Amino acid sequence: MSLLEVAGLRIAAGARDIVRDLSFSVAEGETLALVGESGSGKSATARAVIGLLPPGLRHAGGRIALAGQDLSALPPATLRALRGPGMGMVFQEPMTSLNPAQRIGAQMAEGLALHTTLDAAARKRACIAMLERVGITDPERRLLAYPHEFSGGMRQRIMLASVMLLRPRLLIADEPTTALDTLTQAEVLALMKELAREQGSSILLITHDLGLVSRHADRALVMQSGQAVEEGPAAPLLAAPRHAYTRALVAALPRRGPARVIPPAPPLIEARSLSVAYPGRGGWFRRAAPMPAVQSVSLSIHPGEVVALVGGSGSGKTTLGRAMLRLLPASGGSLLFGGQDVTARSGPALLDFRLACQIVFQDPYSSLDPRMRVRDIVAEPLRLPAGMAPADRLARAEAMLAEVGLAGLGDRFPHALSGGQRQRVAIARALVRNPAFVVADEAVSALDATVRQQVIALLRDQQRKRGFACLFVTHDLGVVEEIADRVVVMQHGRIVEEGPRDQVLDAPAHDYTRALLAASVRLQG
Amino acid sequence: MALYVLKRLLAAIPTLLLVAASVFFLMRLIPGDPALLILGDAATPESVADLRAAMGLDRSLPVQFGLWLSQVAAGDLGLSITSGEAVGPLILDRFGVTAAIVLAAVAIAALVAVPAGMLAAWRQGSWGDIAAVSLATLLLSIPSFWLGLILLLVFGLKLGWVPVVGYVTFAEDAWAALGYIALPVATLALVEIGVLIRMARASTIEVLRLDYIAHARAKGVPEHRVLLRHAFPNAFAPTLTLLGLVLGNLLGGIAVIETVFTLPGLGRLLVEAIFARDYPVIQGVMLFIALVYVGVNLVVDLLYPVFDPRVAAS
Amino acid sequence: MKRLRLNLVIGGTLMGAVLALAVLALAWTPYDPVRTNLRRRLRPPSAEYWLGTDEFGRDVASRLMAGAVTSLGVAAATVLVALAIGIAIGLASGFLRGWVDRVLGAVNDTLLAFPGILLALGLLAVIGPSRSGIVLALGLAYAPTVARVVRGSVLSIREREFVEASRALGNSEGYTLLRHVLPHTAAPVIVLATSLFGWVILSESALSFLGLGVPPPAATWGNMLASARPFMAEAPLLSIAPGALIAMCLLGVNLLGDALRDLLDPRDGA
Amino acid sequence: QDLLRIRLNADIRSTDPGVNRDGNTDGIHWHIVEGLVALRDDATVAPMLAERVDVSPDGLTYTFPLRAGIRFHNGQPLTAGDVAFAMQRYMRREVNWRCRADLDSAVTRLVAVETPDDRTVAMRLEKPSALFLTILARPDCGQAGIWHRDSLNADGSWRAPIGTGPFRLGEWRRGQFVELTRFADYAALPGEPTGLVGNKAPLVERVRFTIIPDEAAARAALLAGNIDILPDARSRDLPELRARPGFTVHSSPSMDLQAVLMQTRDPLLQDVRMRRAIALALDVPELVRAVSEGGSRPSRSPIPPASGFNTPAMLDVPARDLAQARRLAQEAGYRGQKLRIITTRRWEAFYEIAVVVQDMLKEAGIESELEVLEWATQLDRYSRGDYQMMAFGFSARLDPSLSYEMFTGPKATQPRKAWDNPAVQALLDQTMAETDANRRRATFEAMHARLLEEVPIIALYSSTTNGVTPRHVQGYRSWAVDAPRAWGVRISR
Ligand SMILES: Nc1ncnc2c1ncn2[C@@H]1O[C@H](COP(=O)(O)OP(=O)(O)OP(=O)(O)O)[C@@H](O)[C@H]1O
Ligand SMILES: Nc1ncnc2c1ncn2[C@@H]1O[C@H](COP(=O)(O)OP(=O)(O)OP(=O)(O)O)[C@@H](O)[C@H]1O
Ligand SMILES: [Mg+2]
Ligand SMILES: [Mg+2]
Ligand code: NI
Repeated sequence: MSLLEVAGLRIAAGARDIVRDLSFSVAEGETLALVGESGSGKSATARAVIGLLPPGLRHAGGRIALAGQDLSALPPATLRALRGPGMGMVFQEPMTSLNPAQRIGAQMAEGLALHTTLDAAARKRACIAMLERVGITDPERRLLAYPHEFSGGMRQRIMLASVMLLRPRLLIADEPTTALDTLTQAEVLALMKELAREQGSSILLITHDLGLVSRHADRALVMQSGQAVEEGPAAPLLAAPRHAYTRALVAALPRRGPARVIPPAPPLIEARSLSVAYPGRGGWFRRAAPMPAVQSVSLSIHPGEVVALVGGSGSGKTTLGRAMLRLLPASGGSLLFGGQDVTARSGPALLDFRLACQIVFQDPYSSLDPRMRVRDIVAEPLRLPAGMAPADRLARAEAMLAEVGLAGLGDRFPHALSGGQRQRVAIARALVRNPAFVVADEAVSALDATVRQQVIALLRDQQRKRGFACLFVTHDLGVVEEIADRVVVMQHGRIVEEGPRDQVLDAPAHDYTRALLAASVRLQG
Repeated sequence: MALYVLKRLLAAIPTLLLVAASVFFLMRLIPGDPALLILGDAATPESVADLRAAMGLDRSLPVQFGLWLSQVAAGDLGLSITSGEAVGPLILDRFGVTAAIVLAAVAIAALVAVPAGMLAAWRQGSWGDIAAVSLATLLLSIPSFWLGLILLLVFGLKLGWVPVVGYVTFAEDAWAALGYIALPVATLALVEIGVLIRMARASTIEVLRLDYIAHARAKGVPEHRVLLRHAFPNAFAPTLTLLGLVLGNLLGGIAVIETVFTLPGLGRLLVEAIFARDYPVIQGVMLFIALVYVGVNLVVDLLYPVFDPRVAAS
Repeated sequence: MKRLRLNLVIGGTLMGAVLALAVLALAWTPYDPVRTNLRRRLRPPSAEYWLGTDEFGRDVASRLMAGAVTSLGVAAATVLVALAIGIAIGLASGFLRGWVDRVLGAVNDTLLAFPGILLALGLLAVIGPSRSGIVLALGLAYAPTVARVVRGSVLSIREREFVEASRALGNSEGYTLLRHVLPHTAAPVIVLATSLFGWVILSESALSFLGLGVPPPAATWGNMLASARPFMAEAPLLSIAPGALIAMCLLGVNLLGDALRDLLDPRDGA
Repeated sequence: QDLLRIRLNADIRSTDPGVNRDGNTDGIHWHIVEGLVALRDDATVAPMLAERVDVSPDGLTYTFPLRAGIRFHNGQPLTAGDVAFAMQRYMRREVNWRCRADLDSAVTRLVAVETPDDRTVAMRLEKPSALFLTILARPDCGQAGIWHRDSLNADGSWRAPIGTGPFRLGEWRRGQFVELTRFADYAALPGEPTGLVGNKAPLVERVRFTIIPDEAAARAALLAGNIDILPDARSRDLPELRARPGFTVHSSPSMDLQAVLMQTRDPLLQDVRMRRAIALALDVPELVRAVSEGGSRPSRSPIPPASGFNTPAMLDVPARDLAQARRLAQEAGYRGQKLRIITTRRWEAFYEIAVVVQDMLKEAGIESELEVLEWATQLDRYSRGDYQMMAFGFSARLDPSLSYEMFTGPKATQPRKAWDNPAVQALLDQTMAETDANRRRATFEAMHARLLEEVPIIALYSSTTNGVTPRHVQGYRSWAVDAPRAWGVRISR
């Protein structure tokens, strides 16, 4: 008999249905993956199961049964008693899913106090054992710590620990690792699977990452616009997708492109022993020591070349990228552009450098001014150098928008665009002035698989067409395979390995690179 | 911790100096002469000059300022030029009254308004929510001198529950003291409830959207506990900051209420000193108020980590 | 969505009514609002004097109408002054940081540590009691609060990537500040401005109570309320009428402010 | 039963009589200390600590035999030495006694205080003065009150008053109340109480002056039974208080003066026709009726109707004449300029006068605007003569010469003076040296006529003091000075 039975589920937002006629089941001990693009209704479904739809969403029909018991018919108190030991949920954002004002010990013990008859000492023992189990060292002392004292990965593990402590029969995990870097992501997911196996829990895993599905799920359910389009055992479904949408998803997985030959030329931009440090937090009377983030890095990029910069979270990728655009001041070393030292340039001389370089940020939403129309955003770079008539600027912006496939959307505000469309706007803004060098800082990490594929394609095409050099910052090796000519690996603010793409990916020399490659999930089969 | 407090107090010195200087020179810019006020319509030029000399007002402004500053640095706020009392003890004496009223009122207001605001946020859009918001707006639009008189007429005169005028300290007769400060506290509390309800409601709405609230619910935590244990500390933290600002301001600024209820408080002292151009008192009170303001905000900053441990004090 | 429309409708209606009253008062009032008549003081409402007469025998209805013009005018002007000064200080100290922020911060703290109404009292005595004096004094008294709010929101906005994007384009700091940072302070500023509007009306009233408000005989709701206080027992309408108008106006302004904030936010506006 | 509670509208300034003082302060002091002479109800001077006053024929020596059996609050008997000691302190410049300058002026100069024997004090003047005794009796001079030398600290500074009055100082809690206690050994004069003399026997154990600044709160306190005497009810509240059963209103004309001042150096107002036009535009009886709720009598003379020097001619109020006012203004070259009238809200009467004046002027085609200032600022403008018109009030002057002196004088040295006319100044000096009442009266009539002609000020009325008591308070009477008297008052329930 299956543990969870969902039949004919309908979720409405006002008059609009966002989930329609959805039926699926999860068997005891099974892992079911819910996949689909952003906004297809995955989270809404998960929240409906646990009975915590956000305000504005309504469970409008259909049956949800846990172990044969119809949840929608239960009084609130009974339903509350089921939450925790019956079903637990791990949320996507490790940073906001723990209460910042409560010690983690209290937060973990809270569920035990509510659902078990253990006394305080026993609860504490259980918490310590669980923390140890998820790999938090010195658990006894850590019980008294607050969430902000842990890293993202640790928090996600603590979150998992607090849920698993109640031995839920069903574990719902809504994109539990998207906010984590590749290495941590693999660790947390493995841990989750392991705990579930030990306790015999079933998992409802929500993700947009087909790689994860292939590695961790028994069965998969593909959703599109609130409806199930395909369901079946994970491996065959991914190997031979039947539905067009599933096929598109699978096709969107990155593939290695052919290696290019870059004609030899003097470097376009060159960092020589570049160091960047953040000022330490000082008081009124004492200045703290600066915190080095990039240490003596030398890197040169040639015209038309795409260099991928990979590394774990906090390794200094973003810092290096910004320093190469002089958005951050260097604390040591020098920066050369076209053979000229631009390290200390300012005023009009710096403007020349600015005009030649551009950046595309990770978060397409926060990098676009939400109060400007798309057309104005794209036209804004053309203010400089002065001289172009406003009408010409708008015409040029429209042409650029058409080029990135956004013809006719110039009137919209960023919020009225999808994530992929927003990132296209950001790319259009970066390219409209024909820069010689572009830094793309995690430009596709926030996008779901299909959209990411489209944006990568766009970037690649534009790069081929315009021939700008590009520093592509990412933690996703799949993207590297697709687009990079050369790969640079960073760790702790230093470059630990560097070389042509195929060489670094196929025969990694450094341990760190090998670990990164092992953690990176690729579709199997 | 002690070091931190010391540092913060040292950091407040420029602000205090600025306050001292601006009060000193602003007051001298204002037309009006304390000697003239004491002598009234019968003043002659000679008697005014004599009195000004006796008050030390005949010296040049920078000299007066320097003298005053060195006096203050030695811990002496000088003597009132109208009553001859020492300003320091005078302020402390009056501050007791003001502090009793303000602290009681703000505490009551917070005890009523924060739960009300949180409940309103919890049931956002319900009739209860609308009622709470309207009540808050209504309370916000009544001037305190008006509300105070109404309360005085109703509870003091009509019902005779509390005395209309007078004051004794708690040390003398706690029960009677309660009767004397009941109405001013109620007036101030009602006004503050208006402000606090809106504040508490807004920050609770923000907090209730966050994942950890959903997480708590997903653990099966009952609603009252969600509100109390999970939403409250987080929603209260921003309210606390504003509470500090409000409190700092009130401690020096309830002159109107003190006048209506005939209480010998700091606000009335200041207003009366301004009207009498009693420079040493004005300067002393303003300096004191600034210090209280700095102190209250320091206390708030020290308390803040209790509600939001992310902000550690040092 | 539903809340937005309710705000807009109720707030708009209330403010519309108050504004209409003010506009009408510019053209016509039943009687001259400052004309005293000592033979008919403190009359109860009648067909002749709809809301009765005050302690100088002036027609209360006419004074309420004329008061709408003055009160709204003074409040609006004061809020504008406070916003202009506060936004300038807040933007400068939030965006430039460093020593500019320190110095402005100390000045701001100084002003904040002054009880607002007493600051106004002192300034008024220097500037002199005139409508513009009140506006300037109260404006200065409230500017630090605005500056604080603006600085807070600038500090968070300047960390957003689109500000950095603007720098990366080679835009000057000034342009970035005005084009990309300033508009985003609108939401908190609007909410604050609507609260300020109410505070100003009440502060003017408290100043009148202390004898320093808008110079008589011009009517403002605040000074009507202040001077009606002694007659609360004999002529309750004298206080209730301006009090009710103040409450109505504040409710309207606050609701409109909420609605405006929602409207200005492109994310919710769609 | 033994506690009498009286409203005080502001705290007192000190316990040092006549030195650091205001009207409230004087009102407390006169319960504690007494002078050689004091005022009667009608503002004439009567002996108090002195048995009688003997004036030498040349008018230069005043002899005061002291009454027998008078003791200070500390039990010591009163001696001539005590009087001389107190007077000498008053005359020291650094003490800043309010009336030192008055006793050291061209008109009145005290040259010696002598004690021929233990029971007699003699004071000598440089030349005869009509004002000497009045100055000694003036409440604002602390009645030149006599206190025991233990009232001073060792270093000569003031400690606390040890007087001979019916009450001794109890507790003064600043900002809250001043409490007095009965002086059991008080040697009361026989007869009825009048002014600050007569039978001043204390009939209650304690008197507490409770400080209540807010008028509305004070009224509420009276009605709620929290105070027993409201000595200064606002005229606005009178109709309602009179109608209330169980309360008695005690009205008494006071000797202050409410007036409109005009700056005779102002380009527009220097033309006497303009000033006359303004005076003619005012309907003074109507104005006074409105402002005082019918409690005061209109009078265009600075000498209060309550004064013995007031004559029927002075009580005559010229009628309003709008046509004439318009014509005069026209002739004076008035072309619709806006006059500025300074006033304050500190004293409600000033404010109301200004509002009504503005309105009445408008009916005569004279435009004006109000400049409502805070009191300290108005006083500053007054003392610098920096005004066009001003609603103003002079505190009580108990001698008719002083009633004129308060606004007459050379602007060059005393800018506050409104009337700068050497001829009038000469008349005024004459009244001060003259001791014959009838001759003084005649001079005042002449001055009154000139005042109406030149109108540097428009005298309007002297206000009325309205005390209110509930039924259980007996024996309370208001009088010409605002502040209340607690002797002779008893509580019986
Ligand atoms: N509170 C809400 N009110 C109205 N509509 C909502 C609400 N929350 C989500 N929606 C809408 O419901 C749809 C499904 O949202 P849901 O969060 O379930 O998507 P998802 O599949 O989890 O996407 P993602 O991968 O981006 O998390 C979306 O179109 C979304 O805009
Ligand atoms: N504004 C800042 N102030 C102080 N330290 C900073 C700041 N920004 C980043 N750092 C620190 O500098 C180091 C490098 O950060 P950086 O953002 O360059 O890493 P990253 O490789 O881009 O990481 P991620 O993959 O998480 O984006 C980290 O230790 C980080 O904590
Ligand atoms: Mg989701
Ligand atoms: Mg980064
Ligand atoms: Ni990813």
